[in-house]
Amino acid sequence: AQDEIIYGVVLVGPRNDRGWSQSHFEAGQYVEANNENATMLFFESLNEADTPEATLMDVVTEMVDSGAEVIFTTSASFEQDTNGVAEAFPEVVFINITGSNVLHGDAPFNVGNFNTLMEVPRLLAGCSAALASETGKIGYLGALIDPETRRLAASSYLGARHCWNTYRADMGMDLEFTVTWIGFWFHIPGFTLDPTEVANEFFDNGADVVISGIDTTEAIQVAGRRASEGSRTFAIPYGNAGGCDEAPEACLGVAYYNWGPAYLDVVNSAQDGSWEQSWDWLALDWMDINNPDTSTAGYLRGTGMPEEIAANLDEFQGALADYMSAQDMGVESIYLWEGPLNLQDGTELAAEGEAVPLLDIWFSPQLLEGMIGASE
Amino acid sequence: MNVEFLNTLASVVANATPLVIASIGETITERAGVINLSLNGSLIVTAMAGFIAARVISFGVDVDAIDMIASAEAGLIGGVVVAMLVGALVALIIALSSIELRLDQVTVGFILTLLMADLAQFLGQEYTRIPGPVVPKWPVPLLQDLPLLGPVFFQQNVLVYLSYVLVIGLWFWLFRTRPGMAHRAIGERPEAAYARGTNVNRLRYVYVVLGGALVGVAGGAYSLHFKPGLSNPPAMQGDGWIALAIVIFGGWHPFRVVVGAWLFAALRAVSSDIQKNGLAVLGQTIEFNFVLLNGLPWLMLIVTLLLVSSGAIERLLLLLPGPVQRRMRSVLRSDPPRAIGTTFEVD
Amino acid sequence: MLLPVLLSLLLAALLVLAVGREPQEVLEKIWQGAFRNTRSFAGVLNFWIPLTLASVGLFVTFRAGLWNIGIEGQILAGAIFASAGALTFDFPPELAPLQLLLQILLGVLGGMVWAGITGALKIWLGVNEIFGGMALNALAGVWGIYLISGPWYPEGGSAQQSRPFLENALYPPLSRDWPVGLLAIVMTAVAMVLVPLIMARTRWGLQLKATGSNPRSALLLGVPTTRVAMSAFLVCGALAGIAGSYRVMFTYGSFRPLVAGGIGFLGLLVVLLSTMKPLWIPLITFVFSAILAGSTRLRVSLQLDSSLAGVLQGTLVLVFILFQGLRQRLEARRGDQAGDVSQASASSQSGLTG
Amino acid sequence: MDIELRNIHKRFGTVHANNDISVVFPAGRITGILGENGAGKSTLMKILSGYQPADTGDILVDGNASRFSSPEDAIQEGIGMLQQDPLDVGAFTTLENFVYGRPERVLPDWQAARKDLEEASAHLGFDLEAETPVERMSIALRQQLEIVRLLALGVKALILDEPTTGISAEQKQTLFAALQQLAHRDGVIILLVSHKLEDVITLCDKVVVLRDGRRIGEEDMPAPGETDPVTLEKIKSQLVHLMFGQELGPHVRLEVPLDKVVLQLENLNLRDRRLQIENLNLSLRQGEVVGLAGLDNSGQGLTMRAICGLESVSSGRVLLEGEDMTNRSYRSFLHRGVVFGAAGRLEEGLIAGLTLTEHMALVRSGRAVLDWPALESYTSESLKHYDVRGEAEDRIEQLSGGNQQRVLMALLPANPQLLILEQPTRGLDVESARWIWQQLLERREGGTAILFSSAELDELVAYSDRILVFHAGRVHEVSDVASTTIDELGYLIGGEFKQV
Ligand SMILES: Nc1ncnc2c1ncn2[C@@H]1O[C@H](COP(=O)(O)OP(=O)(O)OP(=O)(O)O)[C@@H](O)[C@H]1O
Ligand SMILES: Nc1ncnc2c1ncn2[C@@H]1O[C@H](COP(=O)(O)OP(=O)(O)OP(=O)(O)O)[C@@H](O)[C@H]1O
Ligand SMILES: [Mg+2]
Ligand SMILES: [Mg+2]
Repeated sequence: AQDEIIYGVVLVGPRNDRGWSQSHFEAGQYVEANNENATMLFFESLNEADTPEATLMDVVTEMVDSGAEVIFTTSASFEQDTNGVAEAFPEVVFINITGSNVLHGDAPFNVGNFNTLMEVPRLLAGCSAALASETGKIGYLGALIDPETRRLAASSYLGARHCWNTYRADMGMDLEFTVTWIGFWFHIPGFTLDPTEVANEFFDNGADVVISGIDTTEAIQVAGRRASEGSRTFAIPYGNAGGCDEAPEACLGVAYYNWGPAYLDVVNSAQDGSWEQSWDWLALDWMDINNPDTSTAGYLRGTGMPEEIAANLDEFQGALADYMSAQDMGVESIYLWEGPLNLQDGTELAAEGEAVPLLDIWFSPQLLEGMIGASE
Repeated sequence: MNVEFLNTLASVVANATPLVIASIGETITERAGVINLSLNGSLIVTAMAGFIAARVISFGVDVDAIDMIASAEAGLIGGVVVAMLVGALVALIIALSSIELRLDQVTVGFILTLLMADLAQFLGQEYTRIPGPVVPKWPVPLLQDLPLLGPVFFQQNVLVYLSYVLVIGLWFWLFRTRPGMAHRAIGERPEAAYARGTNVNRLRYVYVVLGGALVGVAGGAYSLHFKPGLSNPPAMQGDGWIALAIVIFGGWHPFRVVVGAWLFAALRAVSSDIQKNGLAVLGQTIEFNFVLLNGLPWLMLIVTLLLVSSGAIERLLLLLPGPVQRRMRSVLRSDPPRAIGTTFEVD
Repeated sequence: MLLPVLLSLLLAALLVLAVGREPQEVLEKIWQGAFRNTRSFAGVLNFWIPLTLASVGLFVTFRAGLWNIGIEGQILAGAIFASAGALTFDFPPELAPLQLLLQILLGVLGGMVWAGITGALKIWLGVNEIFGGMALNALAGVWGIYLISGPWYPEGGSAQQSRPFLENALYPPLSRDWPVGLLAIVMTAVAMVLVPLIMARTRWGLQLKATGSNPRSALLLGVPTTRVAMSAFLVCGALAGIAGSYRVMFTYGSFRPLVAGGIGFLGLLVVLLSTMKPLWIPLITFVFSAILAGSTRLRVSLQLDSSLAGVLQGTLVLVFILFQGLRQRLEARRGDQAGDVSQASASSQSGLTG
Repeated sequence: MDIELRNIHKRFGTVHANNDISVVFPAGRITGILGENGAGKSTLMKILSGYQPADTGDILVDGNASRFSSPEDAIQEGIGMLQQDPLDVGAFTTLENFVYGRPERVLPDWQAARKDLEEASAHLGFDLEAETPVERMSIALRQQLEIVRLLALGVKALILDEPTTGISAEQKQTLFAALQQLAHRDGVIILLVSHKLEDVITLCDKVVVLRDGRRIGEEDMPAPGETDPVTLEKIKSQLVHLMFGQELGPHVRLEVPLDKVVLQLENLNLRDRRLQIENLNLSLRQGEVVGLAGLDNSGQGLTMRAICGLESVSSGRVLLEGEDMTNRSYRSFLHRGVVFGAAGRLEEGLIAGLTLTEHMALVRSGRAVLDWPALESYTSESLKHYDVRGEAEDRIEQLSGGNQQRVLMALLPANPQLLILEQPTRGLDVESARWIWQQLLERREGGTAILFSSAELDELVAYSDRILVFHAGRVHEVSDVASTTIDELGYLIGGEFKQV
């Protein structure tokens, strides 16, 4: 018999964007489903363009007014404002995803950050791309350039390179991994490149798999359309478990977030007053990476994935899990963020055999050597 | 010529298609002496209407449904028809307010631009980011095998072919047929048209609505193929303005209009290609900041309008030999229809 | 005058019912959201300030017969320039007012530069201001995104905004319970009173009107038409620049690429609605701001899409304009002035070629 | 066929434009319609040709009553009108204009049409070139095209509203010859609306005179070829009397001593889309009046505008009292008292939507802050002085054309250095034209130099000290106007410089 709790979720995009914002909205719903005393408030599309009249402060004020005790501000673009708001409402718990203020130590006591090891699903995404590709050309649809987007692109590349060299040696050619940045997290017509057209170009220029690194689903749309027209094209959407739905037959898989469990922890701990500030890089469930109750990110294989590659993907996933879970599952263990690794300009990131420290990954200064595309 | 390049050209032609259809529609409207400034909004709202119609027909009202209740063709046809009707409706508002109420066409058009965009987002929210029927590719028998031309122009879908037909058709209509003369006349000198027994305002209704309907087709073309589905912000945001500019750049002549549209599409392709490979000038490649590159099409828009306003295009006429001049005159003439934006009244 | 307002309110009500909500419940929420307490009221003012500044500026350009659609870009340019100041200067506290002034002036400059380019394109190069403006809006946006992803990229953060401005780079708030920039309110009030006065009483105002109505005649009557048209652009740009500076130097406290947020377009609607009667402008902008700011509460509690407000405003203006036309036609019918075939009356500065 | 009008009435608000007009137009006759401005000529003709319905009254064609609801109806009945500014489409070629409006199939038979066009124009001694775009053709040619077109549609009655304005003597001869041929050989009814007594007298068989909307008289004209000046003068004064109910004393030139040089053009070169003018030299003294003759678009307009900074000068110099003003802005000319008056009133010169006071404020107030009451009374004053029928707070477009012209005069500064006027009396009747010239000549006595263009040869001869004749950019100076006849001038306009 615990007392009621109201929590707010502030989304930067529409709740049905099939990507980033939707995954947070669903996390909110997950809490409601697993804690009968919890009720969600939410506010979608809080950005200067869609809602010029409202700031985070306005929205939070309204939410607190309606009784919210925990508020999730679900975009790095809320990172700064969250601090200010948190000072104004010290009695409320704020979680900013995916900020790092807490890490830097310049966040008020009632602010927490968390992020998840999306890098791992990305490795899997990259691997399946390499396994499925017949042309050896993979396109990566990048958002804007910052450390987060760089490390996600780099992870995809590492996965792809590994599986290409390990399982596709017979192709007898080098993998071509190209990154095109559109300029923002989603398509702002006229201000950014049009992801639809960028994806089309990848395919026009011989790529047969496009990995999406943006909040929205243009890549899978285009792949699906081309597939329906008879060409062999795949995409790997990003962010939301439902990412494949727009074109299942062309979907190799989706690297998605599953914030629900983390949200639930926060709400519960706030409810019983046990919440404490922290900066968490949330773990995945290595035994069952797609477990909705235990794994905070996952890689869901798409119906479009050719089954012949499944075996290789399993093997790679197993080896990865073996390393990450730090317990022996009787398979060789692989960790791809491991030397020898060079940055795009050739400077060494990690020497032979040594692993790249998490924080160096977090603050990736450049793309990696071997990737085609701008680093800034 | 390598296949990648042909693919890129084909994509340019494809990506330009909605622009072509929309600008042809606007050309029809403006040739009749009326400006439909609402293009940007019309495209967005018709894309919305077209997609929802197609989706509902093929999948039913349930937005989570994944299996079809009717054929994709049925949905597509229904979608395009609905898009046309909505486009025609918006245009009708402009025609009425201009012809009956003598309101400033630019004012009404602008209000509609904003209103339609918001309306589209409001009514379309449930249907954003869900799959719907997509206009399939349909290579033209025989023609598709032509060297070079085939892969670029004839391995596309019906919408693209429609754009070809529209361009050539409108040219023939305007410059070769008698009703086409009346069409031009009501935009150039309505009094003269009236004196020759043409019912100026009735024809203006017809052409404004027709033009609007084509804008609708363009909107549908976006959501049913070129930028499939609905998204927020709408993926064709801004293209309406470019289409309007293309009409001017095109000197209200279908041939120049289509060139303009292809030019813009090509430019977009180029600006993301430069991001990957840099710009090769005289051997050495210049790197560009990839964000700033996104400004290129807009610079281009200004430049093209400069070309027109400075009379540069028309000066080409003077360089040509006499007989060719006569042929090219209608193409290179950049004057807007004389009576554009004005109302016409008898007594 | 009243009829169209009522009609569009009716339409609005129907729309709300159509999405399964209670109109008067919606109205209540909006009212609470706007006027619940001083802070919510401040929220209204924070939107009213830039909207009014932009609208008053647009009143000037409309007077000169110009469709300054480029105002969005001008607001953004103002924001960019002001932010440049905010990110470079760091004056000691006693000189804080000076820094504030400098930044505002930079904002003004930015707006004027962007408006100036549109004006130059229009006046000397014959590029219609609607298209020049549209292009420059986008260019300003691209530039903004470039700045946050490059020069103004906040170290370690995410490339979606500049680093937050320091205290002394912001408009000082009136008080804790009144989070609104007093200085900005004063500037807005001055603008909304002074500009109409100047329009009505000075030769410049008259010359603007003349140029707007018929530039060729105006020139022959000794009006320096190019100078006048350009001045209209610059005045509007200046006001837009202040609006932009307020967005970044108070509302957000850092630079973001989309700060203009359609305020300029909304301003165009406001002026159309005011039918060029400047005294209405601050009232209309106030109502609009209240509805928008108030609807935040609406959305938290009732989950209505943000576009609803836009739909309502659009319908309001459209219906109003249509009614206007209808009234004029009916009056014309009554005072039956038969026209003449050989004179088709021009209803708009025809053509979009320049 | 023949046409009869019975008790035609037409009101525009309070104006009774046509008041119980009855008249017969018999076949094969050329009838002139005369009357002062606003007499109701155009209205009557528009009623007859279906552009406007009459309030009451009948139109009888060959005895049976017909009602026209559109020009098309009228043409069906065989009545067609040639407007003063021919109703053709500039962007079309001659042939397209000819074809458009014919009962053609969706795909016109261009070859046949071209044949018809060429035959018809040959038949009337016109030379129309099928492929030339109309916007490149002179008024005269466009008139010819319109006539050919109407006849091809089977018109048996042809109405011409002021057709002889702005065409050369030669073109006028061609036109008149064609009209006579049509009337006397083909039996077509010709109706000629004009302000030019000479034309009416030489061409018409009879003349109908309107005043204040009433038909107040009819005169038979002497047989063509009548040359005796005495009889001609007699008829003229009769007509004038009918038109204005009074005689107009003959205009006497008074010589004013020419003073120092005001304006000097040194081998000026001008160019626009159409034509270019080379090595134009001119020096204009205080109080001198120089007329610019020529068909429209022959260069007068370009020259006048270039002289005061409204068009750019490609080379050469414009000197104002010795100071080089080449390519300076119009306003800097204005500051030195050089004022340009354009032909179109509401297009160029006056501002629809502004009140008379606001107009006055624009030109008179040098102060930054306006003193409305003062301006108001000042305006009322000068409105009285120029007896403008209108109030200070009226908007300019509420005034009639004649009154708008007066307002323009009122706007001129008291004693400008140089007035450059484009067709200052266009469309005005003899009396109003006289009034305008009184105003101008008064200023001239104050030392103002005047440079004006006109399509009316008699006006040019009557008021100019010197005349510059423009033809396709070439300029020919006529220095002693006194001994130049209107016909000679007419030929010069046509480009036959040798004949003089
Ligand atoms: N159409 C006109 N006809 C006669 N006089 C005119 C006309 N237009 C202007 N003027 C006179 O010519 C002079 C120049 O006009 P204007 O008032 O614009 O110059 P200004 O007072 O010096 O203005 P500014 O200070 O902008 O230069 C004024 O004295 C004005 O009265
Ligand atoms: N469409 C109209 N609306 C109102 N009044 C009109 C209209 N047309 C003509 N009038 C008025 O009717 C009267 C006769 O005009 P009309 O044009 O027939 O005179 P007119 O003899 O042709 O004069 P002009 O010699 O200047 O051509 C004038 O007072 C004119 O102002
Ligand atoms: Mg002045
Ligand atoms: Mg007349």
